[in-house]
Amino acid sequence: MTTTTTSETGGPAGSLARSLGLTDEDLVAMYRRLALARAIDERMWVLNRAGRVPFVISGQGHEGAQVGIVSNLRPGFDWLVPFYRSVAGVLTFGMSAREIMLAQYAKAPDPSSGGRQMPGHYGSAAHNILSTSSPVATQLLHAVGIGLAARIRRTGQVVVTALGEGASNQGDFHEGLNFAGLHHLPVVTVIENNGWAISVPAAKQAPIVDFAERAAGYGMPGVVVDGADVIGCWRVGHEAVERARRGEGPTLIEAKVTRLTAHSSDDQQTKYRTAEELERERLRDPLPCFREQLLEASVLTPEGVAAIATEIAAEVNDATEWAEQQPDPTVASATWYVYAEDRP
Amino acid sequence: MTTTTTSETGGPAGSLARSLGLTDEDLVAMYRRLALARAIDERMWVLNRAGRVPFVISGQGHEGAQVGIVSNLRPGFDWLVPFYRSVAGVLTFGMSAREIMLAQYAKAPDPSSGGRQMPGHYGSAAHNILSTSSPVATQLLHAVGIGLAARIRRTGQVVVTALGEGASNQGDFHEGLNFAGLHHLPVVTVIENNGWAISVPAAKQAPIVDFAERAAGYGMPGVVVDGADVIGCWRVGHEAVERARRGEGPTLIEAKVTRLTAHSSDDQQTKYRTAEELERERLRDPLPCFREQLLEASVLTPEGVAAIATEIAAEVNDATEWAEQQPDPTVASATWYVYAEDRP
Amino acid sequence: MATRTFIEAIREGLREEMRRDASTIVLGEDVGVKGGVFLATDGLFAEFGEERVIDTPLTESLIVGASIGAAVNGLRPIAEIQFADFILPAFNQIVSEAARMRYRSNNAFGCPITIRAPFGGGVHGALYHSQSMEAFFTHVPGLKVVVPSTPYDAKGLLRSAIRDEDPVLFFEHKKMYRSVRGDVPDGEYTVPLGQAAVTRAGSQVTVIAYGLMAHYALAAADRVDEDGISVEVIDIRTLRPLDRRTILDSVRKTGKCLVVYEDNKFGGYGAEIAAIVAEEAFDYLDGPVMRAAGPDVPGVPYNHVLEDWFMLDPERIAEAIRTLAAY
Amino acid sequence: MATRTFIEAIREGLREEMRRDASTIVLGEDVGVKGGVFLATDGLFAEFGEERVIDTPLTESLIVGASIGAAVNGLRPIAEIQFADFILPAFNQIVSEAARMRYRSNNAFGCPITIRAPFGGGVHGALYHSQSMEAFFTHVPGLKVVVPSTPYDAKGLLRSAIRDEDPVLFFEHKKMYRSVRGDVPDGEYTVPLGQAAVTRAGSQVTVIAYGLMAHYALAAADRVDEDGISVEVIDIRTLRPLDRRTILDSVRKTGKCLVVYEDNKFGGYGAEIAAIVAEEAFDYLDGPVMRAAGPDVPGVPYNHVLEDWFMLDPERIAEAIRTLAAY
Ligand SMILES: Cc1ncc(C[n+]2csc(CCOP(=O)(O)OP(=O)(O)O)c2C)c(N)n1
Ligand SMILES: Cc1ncc(C[n+]2csc(CCOP(=O)(O)OP(=O)(O)O)c2C)c(N)n1
Ligand SMILES: [Mg+2]
Ligand SMILES: [Mg+2]
Repeated sequence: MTTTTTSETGGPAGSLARSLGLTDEDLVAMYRRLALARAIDERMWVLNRAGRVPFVISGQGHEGAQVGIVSNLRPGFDWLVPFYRSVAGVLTFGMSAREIMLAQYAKAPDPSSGGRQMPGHYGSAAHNILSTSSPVATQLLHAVGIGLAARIRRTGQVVVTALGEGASNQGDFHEGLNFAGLHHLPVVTVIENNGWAISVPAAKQAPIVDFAERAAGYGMPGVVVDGADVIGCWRVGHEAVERARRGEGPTLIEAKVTRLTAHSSDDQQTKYRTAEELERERLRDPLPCFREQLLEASVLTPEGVAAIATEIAAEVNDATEWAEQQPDPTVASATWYVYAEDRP
Repeated sequence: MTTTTTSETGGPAGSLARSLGLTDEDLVAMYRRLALARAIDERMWVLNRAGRVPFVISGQGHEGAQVGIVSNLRPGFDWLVPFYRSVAGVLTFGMSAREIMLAQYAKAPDPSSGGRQMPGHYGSAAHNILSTSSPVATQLLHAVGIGLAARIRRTGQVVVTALGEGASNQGDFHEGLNFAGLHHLPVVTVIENNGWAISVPAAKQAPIVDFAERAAGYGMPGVVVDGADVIGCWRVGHEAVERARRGEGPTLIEAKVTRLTAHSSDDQQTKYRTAEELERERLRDPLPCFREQLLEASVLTPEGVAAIATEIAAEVNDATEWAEQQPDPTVASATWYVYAEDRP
Repeated sequence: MATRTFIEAIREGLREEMRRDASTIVLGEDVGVKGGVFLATDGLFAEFGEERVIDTPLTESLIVGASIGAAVNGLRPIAEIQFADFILPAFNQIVSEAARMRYRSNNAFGCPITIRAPFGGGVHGALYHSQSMEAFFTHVPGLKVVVPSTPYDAKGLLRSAIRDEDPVLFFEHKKMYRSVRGDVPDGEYTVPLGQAAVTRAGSQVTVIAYGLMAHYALAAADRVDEDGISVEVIDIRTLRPLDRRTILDSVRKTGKCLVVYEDNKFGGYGAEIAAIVAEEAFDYLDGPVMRAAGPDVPGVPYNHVLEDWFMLDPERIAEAIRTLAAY
Repeated sequence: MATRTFIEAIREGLREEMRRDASTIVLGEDVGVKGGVFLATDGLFAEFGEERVIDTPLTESLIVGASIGAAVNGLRPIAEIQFADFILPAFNQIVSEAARMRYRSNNAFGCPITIRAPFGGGVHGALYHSQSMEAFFTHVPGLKVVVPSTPYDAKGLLRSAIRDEDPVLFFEHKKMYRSVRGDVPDGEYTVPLGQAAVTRAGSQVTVIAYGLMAHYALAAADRVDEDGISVEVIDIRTLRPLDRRTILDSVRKTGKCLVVYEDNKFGGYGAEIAAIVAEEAFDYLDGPVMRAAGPDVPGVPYNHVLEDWFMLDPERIAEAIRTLAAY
C-alpha cells in the first residue's frame, strides 16, 4: 500500500530486459514506437508553423512513459482512455500515423472525430481507445466505468488511463480512484507529471512532491517511475497491468516526465520557463536516453537506428501527404449523430 | 505528516484535563453544552413525532467531537462552517437554544434562514457561522476561502469545518484540502465518521478504514480521534487550532463517532442496521462516557449533574415554547434578498 | 390491467427491464439494501444482487462518469441521483461528456445511459429538495429529457429510456410518487420517446404542461369548464426531443396558448415552448402566448407559508386560463 | 479618450479596480506570471504580487468555492475561468452556493464575487473551446449575467460587476478580444448593470442581440438598409437582470422582433426574450417573434467547413431580417 520508487533500472538494458521477459525485438519495437511518436509530433509543429494546421498539442517528453506502460496492454482487447498528450500511447495501442495525421488535419475519415474535434482528442472504436474530450480528468471516471463493466461482464479486460499532474487535482480524480480502489477494478491510472500545468509549476499545484503518494488514500499501490527510463516504465506498467488482470485491483503510477515543448501551439513558454530549465530538461528526453541504453546494450546498432529513422521518415511523410489529400467533412454531415437516429 | 491515533486519554479526567490547561469549570461548561445539545436534539424528535415539526436531522452521537473541537475557537472572531449534524458545534460557538428552535420551527426571526431552509441548515452572521446548504462537501471550499481571506487580510482567524465520511468522498473535498495544504491555510477539517452515509456502510464508501489517512496526500497532518472521548477531541482540536493560529497550516481530524438515530426523520434505519449494532453503538455515546469520566474525577457530582439537567430542561422548554410562538415569515417577504437590492 | 402508484410503476419498469436485459445495472446512493430513499429500487438488490444493484459512494460525478464508461464497455446503466437537486456535481459529466460522446466521436461511441432523478416541490423539501432541473438539460443537444406524469407513461417511457441508444434524463416528480395512481397493463408495452399526449380535448385555449403541472392543468381545465371555457391540455411527456406537431396543431386550432411549469419562470423550459409557438403559430394566435410558472426566487422556501406562495396550483392556473380566454 | 481593444479595456478595468480597492483579488488558472491564456490579467501579478493574483491549481470548483468563502470573509474575489466551457465543474458551487447564499440566509450573508470567462466560437476552438454558456446561468435567480460587446461597456460593466454585492458572471467573447476596438474614456466611469443599449435606431424591425452577435446585428442592419429596411438594434449587455422596458418599448414601436444568439437555439437565452416579447408586446406585433441562433448540435465543430456552417454571420442575420420585414 505504500508508495515505492523505482529508480534507475541499472545494469545494461539488454540483460535487465531479458530478466523481465522482454526480447530484443520487443525493445526495438518499443524504440520504434517512441521514435515514430516523436517524428509525428515534430511534424505537427512543422505543419503548424507553416500555417497548414491551426493547432498542435504535443506529447514530446512523455513518450517513454506511454510506450513503456501501454505496451503491456492487449491491443483490440483491453482499453486505453487517453488524454491530449497520448500521441505515443495511442500509437502503441494500434492507431496508425495516418490516423493521427487525419486528426491533425481534421479530415472526414479521421477515426477520432471525423474532424469535429481539435487535434489531440484521440479516439478509435476499432482499437478500444475511448474518445477524448477537453475538460481534464473527466476520463478517469470513464476508465473506472469501463473497468466496472469488465468486472461485471467478466471479460478480463484491463484499462489504462492517463492525465497530467495538474488534472489530478480535480475532484473527478478523487471520486474515480476511490471507487476503483473500493471495487478492486482493473484500472491503471497514470499521472504523467511534467511539472507544469500550462504556466503553473507543480509547487503551486499541490503541497506534495510525489502525486503517487495519494494512492494510499485510495487503498491501492502508488508507484513513482522515471519517465525517461522506458524499461522502468514497462516494468511498473507490467506489474500494474498483471495485478489488474489477476483481479487484485488498481494501481496509481506517477511517471516523472518532461514537457519538451510549449503547452500547445497557442502558448509562449519562455514567459514562465527559463532557458536554463529548458536546457536542463532536455537531459530527461526519453528518446536519446532509451537510444543510448539500447546502443550500449547492443540491442541496437547505429545502423539500425539510422534504418529506423529512414523508415519512420517515410511513414510520416506518407501519413502527412495522404491525410492532407483526404476530404473535409461535408456540411450535410454536420447534423449527423447528435443522436443515434441521426444517420445519413 | 503521518496519521496518528489518539486512543484513550487515560488516567482520571481531571488530572489529564489540568495537564492540558483545562479547568474544572471548562470541563463542566463542555459537559453542559453536550447535554444541552442532546436535550435540544431529543426535543426535536419529540416535536416531530407529535406532528409539530415536519423534519428533523440530528447530531446525536456526534456531540462529543463537536464540543471538544469547537471549544478551541474564539467565538465571534473565528469561523465555523458547519453541516447538518452540527447541533452541538453551533451551540458551542454561540448559538442559543432559542435560535436552534427557531430554525426547527422555520419562524421569521430564525437567524439561520428566516424559515427558508429546512431545519439543520444552520448559519449566523452574528456568530461567524456560515450559512449551510444541502449539497454535501461544498462547504469545505467555503471554509478554505474564509481561511484564504484570513491569511490575506492577516486577521489571525481560524476556521473549523465539518462533514461526514460519506461526503468526504466528493470531489470538493479533494480540491479543498489540496488548496488548504498548498497555501498552509488556517483551516481545520473534521470528518465526523459515523460509519454510515444514510444506509451505505463505510466499507462500501471507501477502501480505507481511517479517512484521516488521506491527509498525507494534502501535505497536512491527519489525526484520528475517538469521538466519545471528549477530552481527547478537545486535545486534537486544540493542537490543530493552535497550529493553524501559528500559521503552520491545516489539519485533517477524523473523529470516530456514532449515529445514535436514524439518518433523519424520513429514514427507517432498522432496514439496514441490526438491533445488535444499534445496541452496541449505544456504548459509544459521548454523553454518558463524558459524564462518567467527570463523576469519576470528581469534577462533577451526581447533584451537579441533576442540577444541570434541570437547568437544561428549563432552557429547552423555554426555547421550544418561545420559538413556537414566533411569527411565520410573511408572504410579502418571499421575494426579499434574491439580490442585495431586494430590500423591503 | 392493474392499478399502480406512480412509484410502483417505476419500480416495476426497472425490475422488468433488469429481468429482460442482463446488461442493465442500477447504481446510485442507497439504491441497494435500503431500496432508495423513496423506495423506487426496493427489492432489486434482493433479486439481482450487489453486482447489478450498486450502492455507490456519495459521489454524483462518479455515478454518471462511471455509467458513461460502463455503457461504452457493454452495459446499460440506470443511474439514480437521490434528488434532482444533487445532479449538479455531475453536471460536467452529463453535459460535457454523456451528451457529446456520440457527436464528438462521429458515432464511434454512444452513451446509452438513463439517469433517474426525483424532482419538484410541494413536499416541504425547501431550497435543495424541491428543484426543477429540466431547463438545464433540455437546452443540451445530445440529451433526451423525459418527465412522465402518469404511472402508465412512467413505466412505458422508462422502458423506452433504458432501451434508447443515447443518454436520457428521467425526472420523476416526487410529490406524485404515492399520490398519483393509474392503470398499468400487465404485459410489456412501451411509450415511445418524443411524443406529447393530448390529455383533454378542447377548443378555446391550449394548456401545455408536464409533470405535476400536467395534473394541475387538467384540474384547472375542469374548474374553468364551469365558466364555459373549453380547454385542450397537452402533456409534453418528452421535453427533448419535443413533439412540436402536437403542440402547434393544437394552438393553431384554439388560437390561445398557456404554458405551465413549476420551475422559475425566467429562462425556464416553458420559455422555449412559448418561443416556438410565438414563432410558428403566429398567424393563428388570438392572444399572447402566456406563461404560468414559478416565481423567480432561488428555490422553494421551507416554511409552509412561503412554500404555498411559491407553488402553482390548479386555481392559479385556472386564473391564468380565464385571463387568456377573456383576451 | 483612448482607443482600446476589447481585452485591453478589460485588463485596465481589472487593474484600476485592484488599485482602488485593496480587498479585490484575482484568482484562476495561469492568471499569474503568464497573465492568463488570453493575457487579460497580464501585468497584474507584477503589480499586485502573488497574494492578490493567485495561480490556482487546475480546479474550477475550488476557484469558485474559495471565492465564495473569501467573499464572506471580507474580500472581493474576481475569478477567471480559463474558458467558459470549463465552468461546468464549478456549476454546483455557482448555482447551489453562490446564487443562493443571500436568499437562503435571509440576507445574513452575501456573495460579492465576479466570475470572468471567455466564451464563444469562430476561433477554431471546436466543441470545448467555443461554447456559449449564458443560458445555464441566466435561468438562475441570484446570479447576474453580463455580456459586454464594446471596450467601453466591457470596462464600465466590469467595474459595476466587481462592485456589485452579488455574484456576477461576466462572459467575454474571445473572438472580440483583439478584433474589436473602441473609445474608452480616461477617467473612472461605470456602466450600470441591468440596462440595455439601443445601438442603432430604426423603425421597422427590432433586432435584439449581445456579445459578438451585437456586432453582427449592426452589420446586418447596414446590409438591409440598402434594401430599405430600417432596423433598430438593441444590445442587451446585462442578460440578467434584464432591461425589459428598452426591449418592449422598441418592439411596440417597430412591431417586429428578431432575437439573435450564437448558442444552440433550443432552450437558449433568446427563448426567454422571445417569450417575453410574445407575451407582453402581443398587441403590437406585426409578425412572429423570430429567432436566428446556432444549430442544435453539441458544440461548434472544429473543421472550418463545419465551423462556418455553425456560426451565424451578418448575412444570415440579414436574411432573417428580410424575411421578417417582408412578413
Ligand atoms: C476542466 C478544465 N479546466 C481547464 C482546462 C484548460 N487546460 C487545458 S490543459 C491545462 C493544463 C493541464 O496540466 P496537466 O494536467 O499537468 O497536463 P499537462 O498539460 O501538463 O500534460 C489546462 C489548464 C481544461 N482543459 N479543462
Ligand atoms: C451532493 C449530495 N448528494 C446527496 C445528498 C443526500 N444526502 C444527504 S446526507 C447523505 C449521507 C451523508 O453521509 P455522511 O457524509 O457520512 O454524513 P452523515 O449523514 O453520516 O453524518 C446523503 C446521501 C446530498 N445532501 N448532497
Ligand atoms: Mg503537467
Ligand atoms: Mg456518515
